[in-house]
Amino acid sequence: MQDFLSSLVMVAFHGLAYGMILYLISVGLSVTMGLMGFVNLAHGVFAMAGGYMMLSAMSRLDVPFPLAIVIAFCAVALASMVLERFLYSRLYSAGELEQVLFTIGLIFMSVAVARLVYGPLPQPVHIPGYLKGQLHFLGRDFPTYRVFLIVFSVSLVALLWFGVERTRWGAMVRATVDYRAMAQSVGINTSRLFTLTFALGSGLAALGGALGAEIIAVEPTYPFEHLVFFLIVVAVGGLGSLRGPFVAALLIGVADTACKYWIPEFGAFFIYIATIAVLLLRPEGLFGKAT
Amino acid sequence: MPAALETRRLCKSFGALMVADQISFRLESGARHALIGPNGAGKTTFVNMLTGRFSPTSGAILLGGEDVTALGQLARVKRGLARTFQINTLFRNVSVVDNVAFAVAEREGVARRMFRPAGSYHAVVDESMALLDTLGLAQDARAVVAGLPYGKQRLVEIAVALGLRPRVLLLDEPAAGVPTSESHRILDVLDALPKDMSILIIEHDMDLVFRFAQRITVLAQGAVFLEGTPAEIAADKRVREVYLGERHV
Amino acid sequence: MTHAGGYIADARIRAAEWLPWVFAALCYFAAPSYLTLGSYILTMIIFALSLDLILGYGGIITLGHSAYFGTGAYVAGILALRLTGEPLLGLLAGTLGAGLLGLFTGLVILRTRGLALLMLTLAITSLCYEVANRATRLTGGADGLGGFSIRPILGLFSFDMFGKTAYLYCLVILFASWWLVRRLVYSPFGASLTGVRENNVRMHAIGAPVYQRRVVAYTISAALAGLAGALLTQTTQFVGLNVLGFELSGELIVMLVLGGVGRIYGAFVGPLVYLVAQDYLAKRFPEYWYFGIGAMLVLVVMFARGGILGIIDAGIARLRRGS
Amino acid sequence: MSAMSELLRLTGVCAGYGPTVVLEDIEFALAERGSLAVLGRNGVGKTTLLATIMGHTTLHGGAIEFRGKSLARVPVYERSKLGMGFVPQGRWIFPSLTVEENLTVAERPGPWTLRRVYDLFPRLAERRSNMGNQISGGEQQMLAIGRALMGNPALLLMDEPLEGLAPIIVDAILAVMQRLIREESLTVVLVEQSARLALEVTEQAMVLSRGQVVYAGPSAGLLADPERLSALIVAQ
Amino acid sequence: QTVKIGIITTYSGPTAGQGDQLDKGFKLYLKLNGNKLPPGVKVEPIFRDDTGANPDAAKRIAQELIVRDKVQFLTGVVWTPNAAAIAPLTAEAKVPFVIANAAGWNIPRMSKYVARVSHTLPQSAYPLGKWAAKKFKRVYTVVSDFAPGQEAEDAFIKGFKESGGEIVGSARVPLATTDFIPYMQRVKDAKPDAIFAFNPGGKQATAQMKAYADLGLKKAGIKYIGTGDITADEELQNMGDAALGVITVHHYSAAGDRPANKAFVAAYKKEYGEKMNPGYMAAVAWDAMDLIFHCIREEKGKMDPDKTMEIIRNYKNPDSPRGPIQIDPETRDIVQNEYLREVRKVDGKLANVELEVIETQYKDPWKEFNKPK
Ligand SMILES: Nc1ncnc2c1ncn2[C@@H]1O[C@H](COP(=O)(O)OP(=O)(O)OP(=O)(O)O)[C@@H](O)[C@H]1O
Ligand SMILES: Nc1ncnc2c1ncn2[C@@H]1O[C@H](COP(=O)(O)OP(=O)(O)OP(=O)(O)O)[C@@H](O)[C@H]1O
Ligand SMILES: [Mg+2]
Ligand SMILES: [Mg+2]
Repeated sequence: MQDFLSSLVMVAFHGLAYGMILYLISVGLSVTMGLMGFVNLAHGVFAMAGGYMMLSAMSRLDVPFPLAIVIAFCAVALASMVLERFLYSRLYSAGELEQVLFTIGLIFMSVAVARLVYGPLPQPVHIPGYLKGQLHFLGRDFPTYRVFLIVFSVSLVALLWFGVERTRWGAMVRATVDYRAMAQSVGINTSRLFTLTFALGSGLAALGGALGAEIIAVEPTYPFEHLVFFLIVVAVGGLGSLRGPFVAALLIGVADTACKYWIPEFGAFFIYIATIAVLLLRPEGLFGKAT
Repeated sequence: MPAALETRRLCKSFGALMVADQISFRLESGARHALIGPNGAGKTTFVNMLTGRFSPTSGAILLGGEDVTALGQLARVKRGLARTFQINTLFRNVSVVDNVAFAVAEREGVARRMFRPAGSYHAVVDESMALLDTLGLAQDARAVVAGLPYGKQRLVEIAVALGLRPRVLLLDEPAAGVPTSESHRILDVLDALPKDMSILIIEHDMDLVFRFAQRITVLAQGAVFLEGTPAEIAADKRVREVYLGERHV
Repeated sequence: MTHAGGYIADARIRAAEWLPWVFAALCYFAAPSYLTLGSYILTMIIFALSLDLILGYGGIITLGHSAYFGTGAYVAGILALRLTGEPLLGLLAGTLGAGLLGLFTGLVILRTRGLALLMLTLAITSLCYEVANRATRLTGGADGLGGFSIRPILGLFSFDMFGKTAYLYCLVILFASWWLVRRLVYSPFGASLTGVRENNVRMHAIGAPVYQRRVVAYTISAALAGLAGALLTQTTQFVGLNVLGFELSGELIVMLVLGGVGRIYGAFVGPLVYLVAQDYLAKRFPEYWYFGIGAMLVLVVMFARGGILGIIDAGIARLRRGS
Repeated sequence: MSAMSELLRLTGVCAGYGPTVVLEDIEFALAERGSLAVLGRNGVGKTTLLATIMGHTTLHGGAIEFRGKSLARVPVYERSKLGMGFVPQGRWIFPSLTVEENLTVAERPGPWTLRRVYDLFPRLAERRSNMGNQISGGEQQMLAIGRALMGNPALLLMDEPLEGLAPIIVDAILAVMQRLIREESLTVVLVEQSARLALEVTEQAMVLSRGQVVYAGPSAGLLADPERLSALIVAQ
Repeated sequence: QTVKIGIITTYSGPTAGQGDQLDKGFKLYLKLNGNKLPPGVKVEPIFRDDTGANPDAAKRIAQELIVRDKVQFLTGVVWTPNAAAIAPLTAEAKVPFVIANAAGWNIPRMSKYVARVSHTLPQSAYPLGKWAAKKFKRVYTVVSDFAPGQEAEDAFIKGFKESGGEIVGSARVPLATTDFIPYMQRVKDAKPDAIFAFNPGGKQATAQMKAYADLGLKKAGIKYIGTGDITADEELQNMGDAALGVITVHHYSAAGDRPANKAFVAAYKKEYGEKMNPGYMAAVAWDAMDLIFHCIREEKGKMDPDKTMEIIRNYKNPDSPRGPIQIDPETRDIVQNEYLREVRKVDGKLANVELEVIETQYKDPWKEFNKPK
């Protein structure tokens, strides 16, 4: 019983931590794809860029970890604004298939560029000493970095919720997606709004990529390899919601960890079966709006 | 003789909102019946329940005396029930004649055929063309719907429903968006329909309603408020209060 | 030159439609050392055609079509290994196997649409992948399935190392598939698929069994994908897990959209351009060929809607207007 | 009509969608507190005219001035901020926003507030948390008008705003409109299928045929001459 | 006289890092020894990308190399399924195929023209099992869930049990896993003496190592052992101090102090940068190329497939970076030393320090256990 309880605690904790990483990286996608309605399969590119930015800042410029995170966020957000202005913005009105083609093209290009610049191997991550090791409480050891991730993500979701879901900003983005011309007619500067929103989504991806680098290695094929997971989190969470992916990531993280822990034979199947089950019962996702 | 369409104590609620409140209604066969009422009274919802798009919370729907409450849209269409939509619901990127032909083909049961080219089903194509001709749309037959002016799209909306050769036709604001100067076209079309077709029309254009309908039902807040001949309705004070206002009809 | 069906469409085969076949025949003589690549392209064209049927005409976006391709491939492989290396039987079995899987999965997932459907297809492929990875006895797992040989076609034409037989075999099968898809697209069934894609609500209102139509289309498409998979197995005489991977589905979408969706010949042009470009670039720049492919995709999207055929259409339209 | 009070002026406007030209050589001026009815058969370009003033079409030639300022380079959202409100044909209610969000997203300070719009359309207040696509056709129309009012416009462009509304609501809206023109110096361009109704509530009228102006003058004149009116409208 | 060598490795996709190792080994050899040929003989390498475990692509490429480019050798190949798809072709076309990685034990049996210079997993996992039984009573195994993982698991358990050890649990980790925590937690809760691991190297290796450290398994006294893949030299520096003390068995370590290896490592660093360590695949690629060059020299550039195979079967190199190696004439598979290594710090950097030669001139044991009837 004691053993069971303590493994329960560990599963819950690790599941939470894993879910938070998923959330950090995917929440940006629920902004660009969920809110803005752009099928941005290249989301992982921004996450990868964030990871590389942070690692370069730390290893080449000797910047401390927190600053490197900020740099990663800002640099990627800025770069994504340029990309949005010149490329993405031309495709808002295009069909989703065109968006798919375009973003896959972007992935291909970025994979090659990343390989050229950083080589094919994953980059080593050196988190600062104070985030290494374990924290001891409840008679158990908890890896410090994962505790940090949990705290960070929870604050982020709170921030996003108050900053986006509760303000007119989210409504303005959704209005623009529904009827761009009408949104302009009520005074929304849609192109500026979209540029900024896109930058936010990409910046969040960068944040996720950078913070998650310790657990999800940064390497050139990153945007491809984890795409399925980002999509699952967003789809299960529900499009157009920022809390949805949070809950979905959390559920997936905990359930996946539990499954791997108790029935490892099904480790690989679980996430897909869960996705199928959720989407058959609630096609619009856990928090999505039924249409 | 059973009514062409009948509802018994039909109820529907969206959450706490009661949109249909014990509606018992008869559409006699061959009738020209209008359903009017304030915005949000539940007219469209009522039609949606009749066609099977929404399922009622309680109550029964009878089509030609047969209880169809549990049947899906498809089965009801097969039994001769067709509708038009308040807001155009067409195959926008397809030619006008195809819009109609899709319906004709479904009715004729050829739509699931896989081998001969669609164009070789001459009966379907000819019938669709003929139908468009009677609606004055022959010239636009090959045009893509999305490129037509709104008024013409409204006519296509009716044409698609007629392609099903319904016994009962439900028209949800067919004249909305059509200039008054041209709504007579729609009226002409409706007048020319076979006399044994039973028609229920929802409309806010009172000219059209009073010229067309033999009976009128007023719906308010989900419940039947009044039913009567056009004269009775026009004369009713309460109907003026909730719906007609001071306009002369 | 779009190929939209419907009741006023002219379903006769136009002169230009013979071009691909002439071209394919010419390739056989002109580029004998490229026949293996050629067979692969022909196979992928069949696969792309199967996707075009549901994506271009039925409006079903899927990231999981490799589930059916892979099923066809494995069924054909296992049949050859365990029972018989008779090729036509293998094709039939692969087609049926994939069609059955398509039917069952379609029945389950086609009640949904949009992103949910996309994710369901993705999850199904991933599941199939994991199952095949696990079922080592049957599939060889990650080591792949090999060690079988395919008998001569009709007992007459045996597969050779230069891929001549394989190429012609693929070409014949492609021709049959094309003919089938073309009939389907122009048939009333094809027209009703367009209706489902264009307006689901109206389709219900005219009494069309929408769900059933979608399932039928999906099943046919899955069967065709299985045919392509079985063909790949027979021409390479090996099956690897990657035939079930979602990467393959993604690549397939890219190829089809690149060529042009919902116009039959997009499924011809897309795989051809994509695979030839990949072959060329991968040879020149083994490490960085991705960049070239990516740039090609981005440019195509930037400069035209409707893929390569869309560009050609636009060009022809401009010429007409000019003259 | 003094230049001071002139709100909108179109001179030689040619416009359309992309390369296709729908409107040709449109000329008119509208004073503050003015009201203009735009009439014509289906497809003559009424919607295109309003969309052109709002900035949604391609302007091929001519000039549009708002309060004496050329709108040539002014983007749509700026026009809205300058005081133009738009009720589009087909309503364009944002389906993924609630009724209330549909209103607040357009909010700008001024006499019109959420309160006042709800007072005008009590039905909307009752449905405030329904999604934009979960309300009846007429309610959507009310919402479209309410949304335009929330921006507190000086010029209201209304494209068939009365379509699908119950007669009693139509009367109410027209009454409000006239009151606004009088009391809050609103200016209105009204496209309406029922010519009689439109002419009754406006000062000026314009009849379009195939993208060209075939009549411009006082509304009362046309109203009094139904023969001429139907000749103008039917003529194609 | 030009001898064409078709080199198939993985340049793109998630496993490009491994292909990169092969590529670097090949290119280094060609650069340093490319001219050591009989007069008038030249070598033309043709590099092609198979994009990962993608047997149909690999087979297509091999076919093209044979038919169009008319290569006299095929080599490279990271992935077992790719090699398995190519093997029958080499028999048909009579093209010697020198496998530089793909380790599925059965491959050389598929064609008489296949020889392998790399390794098989039982070759290191089986002796490790026997060794581990002397040190630990209870072991937990965690391997990646694909064929090589299963082979490693089988071989280790066989060796371990034969020598009296007890397996307390086995877990197979999906290949796509990035988070090893749940599996390692399970291990921790089972309180074994040691954990035997196999993963395909690269980021998987780092992730598992991190999980091992983060969960405090080391502190709990659970020893981490495995085949050399889990501390592959190219990835080792990413793992940090967590890796210290990990015991592995493998055929190559960059830290090996044979003169031939020192020269190899020095050349490698000179070519690719001070920070770069050759992994075992780079060393094998080097050897594969050496074998091919040996054949070319013997035949003076006039290549005859059967003669080439004859030479290959009798190939011996006493001085490979990994020590003495030879090809087993019977199975055409590699015979090499297996080293017991421990991760230690050398000059402030992590290194797989070789402790002892655990097996000398060792053949793949699995073929002994599975002799064809
Ligand atoms: N999906 C829904 N969820 C919740 N409420 C709904 C939904 N659809 C409609 N309603 C509400 O139900 C009521 C009835 O709507 P309905 O469309 O039937 O009205 P109507 O009589 O057709 O009005 P109109 O004349 O304006 O078209 C409306 O008040 C509307 O807000
Ligand atoms: N988006 C568009 N692209 C191209 N042509 C268009 C577009 N919208 C309308 N048209 C064409 O422009 C012309 C004018 O259309 P418009 O919608 O302005 O007419 P309208 O007078 O408002 O008609 P209605 O009474 O039906 O609303 C029509 O011929 C129409 O086909
Ligand atoms: Mg209604
Ligand atoms: Mg209009």
